[in-house]
Amino acid sequence: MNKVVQNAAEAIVGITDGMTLMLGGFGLCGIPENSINALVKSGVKNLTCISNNAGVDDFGIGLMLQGQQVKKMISSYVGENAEFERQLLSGELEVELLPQGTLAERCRAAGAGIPAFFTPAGYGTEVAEGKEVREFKGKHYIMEQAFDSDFAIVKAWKGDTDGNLIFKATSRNFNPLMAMAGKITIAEVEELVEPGELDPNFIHTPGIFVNRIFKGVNYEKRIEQTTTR
Amino acid sequence: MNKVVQNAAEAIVGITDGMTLMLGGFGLCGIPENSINALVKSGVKNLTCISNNAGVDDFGIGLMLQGQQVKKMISSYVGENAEFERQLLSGELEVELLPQGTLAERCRAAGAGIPAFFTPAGYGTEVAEGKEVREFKGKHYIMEQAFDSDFAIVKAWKGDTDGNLIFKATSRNFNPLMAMAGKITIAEVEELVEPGELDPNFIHTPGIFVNRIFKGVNYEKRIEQTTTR
Amino acid sequence: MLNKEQIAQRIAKELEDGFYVNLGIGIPTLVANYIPTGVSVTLQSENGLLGMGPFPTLENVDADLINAGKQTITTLPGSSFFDSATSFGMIRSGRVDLTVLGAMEVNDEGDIANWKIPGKMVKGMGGAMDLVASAKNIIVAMQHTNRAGDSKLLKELSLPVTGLGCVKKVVSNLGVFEITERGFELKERAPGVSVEEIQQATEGRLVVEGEIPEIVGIWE
Amino acid sequence: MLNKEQIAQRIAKELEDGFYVNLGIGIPTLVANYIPTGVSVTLQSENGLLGMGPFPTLENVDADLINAGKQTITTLPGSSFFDSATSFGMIRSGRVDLTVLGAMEVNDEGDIANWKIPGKMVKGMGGAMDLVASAKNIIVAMQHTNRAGDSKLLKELSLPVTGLGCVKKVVSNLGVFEITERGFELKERAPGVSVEEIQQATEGRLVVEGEIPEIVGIWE
Repeated sequence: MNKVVQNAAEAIVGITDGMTLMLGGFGLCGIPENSINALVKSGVKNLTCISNNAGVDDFGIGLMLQGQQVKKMISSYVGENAEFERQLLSGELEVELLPQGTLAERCRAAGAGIPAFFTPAGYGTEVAEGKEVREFKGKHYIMEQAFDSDFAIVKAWKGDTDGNLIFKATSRNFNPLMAMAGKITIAEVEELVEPGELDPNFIHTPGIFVNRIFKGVNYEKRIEQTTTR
Repeated sequence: MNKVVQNAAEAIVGITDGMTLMLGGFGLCGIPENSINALVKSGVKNLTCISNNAGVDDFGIGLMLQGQQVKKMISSYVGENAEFERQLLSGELEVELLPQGTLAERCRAAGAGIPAFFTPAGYGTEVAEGKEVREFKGKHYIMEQAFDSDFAIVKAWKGDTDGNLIFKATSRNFNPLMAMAGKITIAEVEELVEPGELDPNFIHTPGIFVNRIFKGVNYEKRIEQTTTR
Repeated sequence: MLNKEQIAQRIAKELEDGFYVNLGIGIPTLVANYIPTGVSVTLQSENGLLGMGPFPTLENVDADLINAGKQTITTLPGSSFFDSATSFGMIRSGRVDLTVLGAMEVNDEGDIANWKIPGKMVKGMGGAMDLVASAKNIIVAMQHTNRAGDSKLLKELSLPVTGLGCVKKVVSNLGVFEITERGFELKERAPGVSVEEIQQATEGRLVVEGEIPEIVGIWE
Repeated sequence: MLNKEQIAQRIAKELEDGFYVNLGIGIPTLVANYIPTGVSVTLQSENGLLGMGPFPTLENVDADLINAGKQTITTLPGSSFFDSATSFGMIRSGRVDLTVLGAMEVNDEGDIANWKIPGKMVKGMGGAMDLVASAKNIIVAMQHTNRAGDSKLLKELSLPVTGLGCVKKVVSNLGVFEITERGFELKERAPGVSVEEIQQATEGRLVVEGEIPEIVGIWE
């Protein structure tokens, strides 16, 4: 079975209006740039996007917001995006804000076949509204459920044609968790190699989780805050 | 702060009668041989041991069973150990058998600060007795709780003095999960190196989870079934 | 009647290209020897390996590289190692396409018993309960009757259950059975075994419709 | 009064050898500049790094290596990278010894608000809710009053809460406060700031017992 597709346009085939997508990355670090650009080009609409952040105005998911392709964002932090704030305040965009660890764990749960779990994060806050609260050993927790997404789109450093992935440094972040969680998982990689070229002991995402893989091109890897010594 | 201890005897200081221990390994693969031998020598009694298997009669946790140091085993499979069966049928030993995935996830949950989660494994079986059942999207799940253990004892291939660990091949198994889960985590390693010698991108267990580390000696690495072509 | 190798051979015909497969201990393990040509499958071993290869040569035996049956094995290009939580994450999230298991008993609703004989055998369920609770497609490889000649394809299980309503297909020494709402639907007979013999040996609801062909294309 | 650097400097005195520490954005980040000599701490960045080093030189800037504030950073010997679930696993399971956070408001029961101003600022909580729900030891670094001169150390929060009863200590521009059952216990005054000034600027229950020393040993 061949998992390799030629480019982002081919990878996103089947993503249609109204679907729920997971998109890897933290800030602009480790985002699937090629796939996002292809989604912008495709014009697909009414998406629900699960992603820790919403990009910046002119990069990353921000580009999809510009095209008003996103109906709802599920994120933990969206502070870097003025268009986002405008659409939110005008009511064009729904947003569900979640604790970052809860966001990560709900991805992981989906990929691990765990429908629900308890976490202390958000107890006593707005986040807990409508959620079951339970005490374990004298501490309060809220029940959170696994995410349900149609596609997960991740960016890796290296991948092989069997779908095995390796991430680099902090661009790993949500990527391996989302890779586990999609009904269909798309991985774009900087280097695509043959099976056997990656050390089996150091694979971050085993190929079983990846359905489509392609070699991305022209990575910009924009930096939000270049801080130097 | 120095995490390095000189040997297994020093590593197990503080393990006392009646405690709950997690012991890494699958079968005899990846078990903390040095620490088990030190526990046998120490004569500590009435232990509850969480370990996927119970060793064989004359190796691994089997040695602790010979010394009648174990009050209760929490495992998924104990079929390789005659002394185990004898003690169990005679009532000397308690055993709680759990699905292997549940065992793994209860370790992981402890290390991830998740007090409880739902799993489909064991629904409708003896394993579900006394446990909460809940339906999510038309499927039944049972609630399982994080393990509570005093010490976790794991075996790694390489480790550094900051406690970072790398496991080899299938000797990884339960080790990284238990390493996350112990109130105090002891790691024995085949090679102990200085910080910086392990690639930060390929650490299986970050040092934050490890409290004590030592270079083990004289690994026997007994094989249960040598099968060849 | 099929011998163990033949049961494995018949089950191997269920494999499809691209499948991720978990093979249990015993007859299921033998399935790996009969993967059809042109079909590429990846074997998952729940102790933490995807892409299990053949047994090693003696000089390549590695104590740190075993399968879930504790046998020494090898990897293949494209293999990966992972911890037990990730391994059962794959299983529970339905990424494993086919699971082949042994069983002590199966009933006509697809319930399976294979982990415990009360007062007699206490080995544990290992990964079986996770697999049967989660796998999309479960085939059981088993002898049709026990040593006393009693059917193991039952109306009701006598042994503690491993999982409910999960078995999709049984391949026994007597034939191939799909489990549907109606019970064990006989699909194929082992060569030389009559429908009557199968009826006799099956305690659970058995559905026989039309001509039942003999199993073909194995033990060549 | 303390400036931001001095608040960070005072908090740095709370660091103990071997601590794993998570520093929030803003003043907390500055704490890393004042780690006492002889004290070795490991900085956790919740986006997936343990052992955060200083900012890189310009030629070593790596877009794939940032901290939770999205700043480019470096690693140190002994660093490790991991995914976000593992990162928050560390946090929730209490492996992080000290968390330093900014806050918009804190009340005298240790509740904190720092993620939302309804109708005005919608940025999100990021990792703050996980941190405050889990960390054993949370120190808040903040200005004592807002721009309008109103106290930010309150009886009751006016903003949406981030976490309940979690803040153990506040270091503001005016002093150091331990939060106990009795409220904000004034432990140290900023140099030149009187107890009366602190009382005036604190809306929540303030406990002043005995002579309150000035903060010493900083801004040398």
